[in-house]
Amino acid sequence: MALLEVKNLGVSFGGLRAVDEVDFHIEEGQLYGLIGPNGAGKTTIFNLLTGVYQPTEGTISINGENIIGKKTSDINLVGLGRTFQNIRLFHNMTVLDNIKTALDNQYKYSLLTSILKTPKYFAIEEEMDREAIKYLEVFGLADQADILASNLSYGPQRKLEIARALATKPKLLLLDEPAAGMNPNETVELMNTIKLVRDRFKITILLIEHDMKLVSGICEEIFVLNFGRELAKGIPSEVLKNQAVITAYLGE
Amino acid sequence: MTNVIEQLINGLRTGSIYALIALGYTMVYGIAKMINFAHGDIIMVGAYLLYVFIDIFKLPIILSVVLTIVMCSLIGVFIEKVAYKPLRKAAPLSVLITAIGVSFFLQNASLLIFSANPIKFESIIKVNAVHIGNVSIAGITIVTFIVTSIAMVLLTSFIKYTKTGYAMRAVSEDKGAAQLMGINVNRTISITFAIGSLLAAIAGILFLSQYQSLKPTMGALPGIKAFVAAVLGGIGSIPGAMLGGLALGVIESISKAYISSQLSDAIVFSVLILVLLVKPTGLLGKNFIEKV
Amino acid sequence: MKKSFKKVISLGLVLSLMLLMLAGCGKKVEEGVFVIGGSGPLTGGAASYGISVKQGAEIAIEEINEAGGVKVGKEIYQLKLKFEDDEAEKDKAVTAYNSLMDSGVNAIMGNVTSGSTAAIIDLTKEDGILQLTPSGSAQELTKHDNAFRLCFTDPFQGVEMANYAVNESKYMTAGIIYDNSDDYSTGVMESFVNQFEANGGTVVAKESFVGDDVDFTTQLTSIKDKSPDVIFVPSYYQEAAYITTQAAELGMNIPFLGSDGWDGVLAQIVDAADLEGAIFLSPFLASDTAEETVSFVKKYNDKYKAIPDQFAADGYDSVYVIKAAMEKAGTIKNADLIKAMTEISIKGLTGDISFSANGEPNKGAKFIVIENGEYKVK
Amino acid sequence: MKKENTNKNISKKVTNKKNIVSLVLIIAVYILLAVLVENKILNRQFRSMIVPIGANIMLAVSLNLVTGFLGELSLGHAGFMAIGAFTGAVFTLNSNLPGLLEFILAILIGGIVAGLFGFLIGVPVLRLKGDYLAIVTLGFGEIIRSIINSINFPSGLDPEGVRIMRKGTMGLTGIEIYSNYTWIYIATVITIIVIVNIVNSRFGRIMCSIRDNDIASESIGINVSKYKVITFVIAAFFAGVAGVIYAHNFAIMMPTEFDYNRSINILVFVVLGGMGSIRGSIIAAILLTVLPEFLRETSQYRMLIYSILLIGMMIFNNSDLKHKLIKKKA
Repeated sequence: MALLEVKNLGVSFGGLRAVDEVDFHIEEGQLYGLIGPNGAGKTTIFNLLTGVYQPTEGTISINGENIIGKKTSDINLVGLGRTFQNIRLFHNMTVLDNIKTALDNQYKYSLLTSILKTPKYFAIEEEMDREAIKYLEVFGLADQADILASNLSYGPQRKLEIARALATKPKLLLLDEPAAGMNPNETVELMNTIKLVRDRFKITILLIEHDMKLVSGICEEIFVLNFGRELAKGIPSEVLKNQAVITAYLGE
Repeated sequence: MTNVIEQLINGLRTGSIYALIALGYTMVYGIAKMINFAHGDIIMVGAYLLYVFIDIFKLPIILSVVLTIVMCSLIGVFIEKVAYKPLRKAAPLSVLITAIGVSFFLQNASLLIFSANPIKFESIIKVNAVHIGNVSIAGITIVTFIVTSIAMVLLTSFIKYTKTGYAMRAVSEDKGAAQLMGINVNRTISITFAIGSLLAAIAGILFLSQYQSLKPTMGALPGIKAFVAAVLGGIGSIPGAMLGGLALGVIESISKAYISSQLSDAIVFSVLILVLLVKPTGLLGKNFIEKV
Repeated sequence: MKKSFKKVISLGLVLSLMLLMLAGCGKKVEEGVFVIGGSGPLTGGAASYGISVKQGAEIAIEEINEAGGVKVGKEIYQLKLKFEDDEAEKDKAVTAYNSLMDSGVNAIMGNVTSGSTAAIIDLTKEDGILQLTPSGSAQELTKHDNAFRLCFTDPFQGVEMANYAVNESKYMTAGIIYDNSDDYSTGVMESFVNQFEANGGTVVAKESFVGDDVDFTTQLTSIKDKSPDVIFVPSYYQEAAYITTQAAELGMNIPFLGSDGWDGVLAQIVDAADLEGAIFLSPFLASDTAEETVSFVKKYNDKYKAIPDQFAADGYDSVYVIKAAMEKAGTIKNADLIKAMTEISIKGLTGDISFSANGEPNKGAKFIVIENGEYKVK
Repeated sequence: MKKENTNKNISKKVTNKKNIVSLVLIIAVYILLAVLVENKILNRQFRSMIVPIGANIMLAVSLNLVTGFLGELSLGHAGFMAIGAFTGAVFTLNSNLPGLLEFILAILIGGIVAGLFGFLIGVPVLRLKGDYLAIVTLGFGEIIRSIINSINFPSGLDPEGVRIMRKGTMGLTGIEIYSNYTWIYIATVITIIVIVNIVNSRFGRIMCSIRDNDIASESIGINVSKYKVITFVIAAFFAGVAGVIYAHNFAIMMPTEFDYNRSINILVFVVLGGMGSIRGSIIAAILLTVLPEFLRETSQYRMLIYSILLIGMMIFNNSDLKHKLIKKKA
């Protein structure tokens, strides 16, 4: 049974029909691409998946469990982590604390423990430090653990956001244009990291990208969205040959 | 039944003053993104200026009114330049504290100059009451209502159609971007404060004509009530300020008349909280969906 | 380690601040000078009351010192006033009192508002110093034996006005407007209601407002609906002016009864006709033709460019009461001064004053009526 | 991986050392305070300010939790103080338990009831942001004062054993004076330690994450609403405790002492001290409580100078002059 099942998904803001009759499903461990021109409704789908907006019709289920109406924080607990198109880091906190905040649900301790600073507090905090350093090492950020997130340059900030989403141990990781604003070799390096993460953490990834060449290189299956509607979906090689995609996308 | 109508008119009487003050509040907030706590005290300054021009310098009324409005606008611009401009890049909260400092300063300065004893002042607006059936509406209430409506219409069209109005809206959207587009942000904000203080001066004149008494702390409570009205109507929205002000006046008088005059403050603020719970950005505030 | 080092620095800073506090104190007490200390609101909403008391007291002190000071036993003392600003706030009144005691005072003429007076009565009792509140009207202010009061208490006024309303003016129904956030106004209202009902009257409407309110049309309209014989407004002169003006605007011509806070209302109202027939209780009348009042009003007006109100008169009389106590006691020791208080009686601006053992003044109440823009003793 | 291990056991030793240093400091300051007060080195004026200063520190530090760490502007903190003060005072006036027990119970009850109201205000907090929230908290403070003014409080028995009922406006009198510099010192130190420990824990991180970006915080599984309410309840509890101790420093207490000016005053401490800096709040609370007393010599210009200083401090605080100074010093 598919990890993520989206049936007949649709939402309209006032008169605007932002997303209309979108169906797709993602299997466990897949690296699934969601592509389309700017303003096609990619981020809106992300916001519908994560409960930021409520869909007007359609269903979204993870491992068969419907998540419509759930709070964003509960959806994350069910296993759906995400990054944002414009970076949303905790800029006044250290890089390490950004990750430790994401680990919070796995290392809960009570208010009393933190007030009395019991040995349990120190033990858990140290374990969280070790765990967080592990995630930072994957993205090569371990040596910048103690600086403020706002002092990181653009590339490392993007990676930190992915690391933070990863730290919530999601089943499905939603990446919203992770390579946006990166130069070509930074992008290639990032894509390899994503593949490495998928294999090492055995995680399913849904990737938003508008760079067709990049997505088809890395994704096993892609879904092409145009003006909120499905244009095509399937294996990248087939989709690239689809006439509708070529005209809409490449503009011949 | 006439009692209900009378109480509603009483509500409009206070509400129209709140609305006029709220206009200045919401405009300064909408454009400079700042709660100008000292706005209430600029009303006091306007009232004292009018008193000085008419009772002490014995100038004719029209000249005194014009001078009061001009002086108040200049004072507003001066305050912005001295106290708020240096904090242009600071956190909004530090500007709020500075505004509180300015409000404190204005009150204590006028306390030193004019002493604490309240001063009586004969209203300059001699409009006799209008009688409909056995219900009468005081002249000053009608004048205030008309002036507030005109001010709102002028202000809205000024911001919508004039060049400076465009600049103001650009500054309120994004100061940085506006600067890049060649808008002199400092000049625009100064003009905003000038207009805001102008409105406060008019409110001061009408407030003084309605209640005919001056005191250094006379601006504090109306300032807070206008802030509540501006938020109730949707802070930043000019028609919202008008609606919020009138609504606040009516809620106050209905609660005092028919529920309990002792608990009226509690009732008024509870209504405000209920409204904000139903519509988190106030009655006419644009429902600001944070782009994720 | 760096973090705890920073903490040491900042705690050191705090300590040095505390030591700094030591510097600002310890002044020497001058010889042959009797210092009267006190505090009241000199800033904030109630500033006019504090400033009036201070100015009234200063006039009295000038008069006494010019006339050669106060003969106490064999010595002559000059009087000096140290009046601090307590913004009518309790904690500021306590710090003001303590700073006065640090700098050395011989008697306390204070404080002006009930709240900040009550805040220091236990402290003055502990120090055993004579305390005379010129204008604090809350009942419990004179519960200790060292505390005396120059003005009426709230309950006294409420009862007097209620008796006057029913017995003299034959009013049987009353509407009330009072300040629900002010202990003076509420105190007088409560005793008025009890006494008025005890005298067989009925209160048909009880409306309240909050301090600094300027619009009373709603309350007045509710009262107009019930058309009582009289409207009782225990408040200060500013609210009294607003209420009477707005009542006229609403076309009401129900007579008004006020409390001693009304003194000075004529100076606040634009059209004196709105006050026609209003009666209130007041210890002092600026337009009184008595010789001392005329000279006081003239001196006050020359010096402060304002007509003195009852607060100024209270401040003035308090200084003369303390002078009388000094002369009677023959020493300036606290205990003697306190004992002397019950043995003196002076003819002050606010009437003939003498004090009973419980610290209350026994002086007659003057009923004042406003007729064609003039205060007249009833 | 090697580097990371040593860092672990160092931190354990360091924290114990740090705790000892802090403990020694706390005791040392207390002894100094006791010496200053008992031998009357500190004059009466400043001795009478110790309890208000302590209360202001507790109020500033607890408000900093909401405004500095959670990033929500609260203009109604004095409302919680009022609840604590009146609840505690009514409890001590009407109970005749032995002194110490009665006061400790009053502190707990005052704090808990204030915390309860913190929960009540927490509900609207969840949906509102920025200035809308500020006006709701301001409104909350005014609602509390309006209710206190209008209800009657049982305040002990009169000589004949009849329970005296006093209208809120008249305030409460005859309150047992329990507070002294020891009580306020202990309460202030406990408040600071508890809040510092909360801030340096997962709760502190969550609060800061909500302040920096609540949408991102929600997306990594943090129930933002729940932690906002928790923060308001904690802050309200300590404001309530400060209220109880403040109330028992005088025999009388009036509702007028807890108006929005006091809430604004506390906010000034937090903002001037530095948002998110506990140490800043402590120093600002002390400085700004003492400053008006220092200005007593200037008599009627006192408040004028105070307002000018306030504006000056805010402008200096954000000026590049200050950044230059810091750069030179660091």
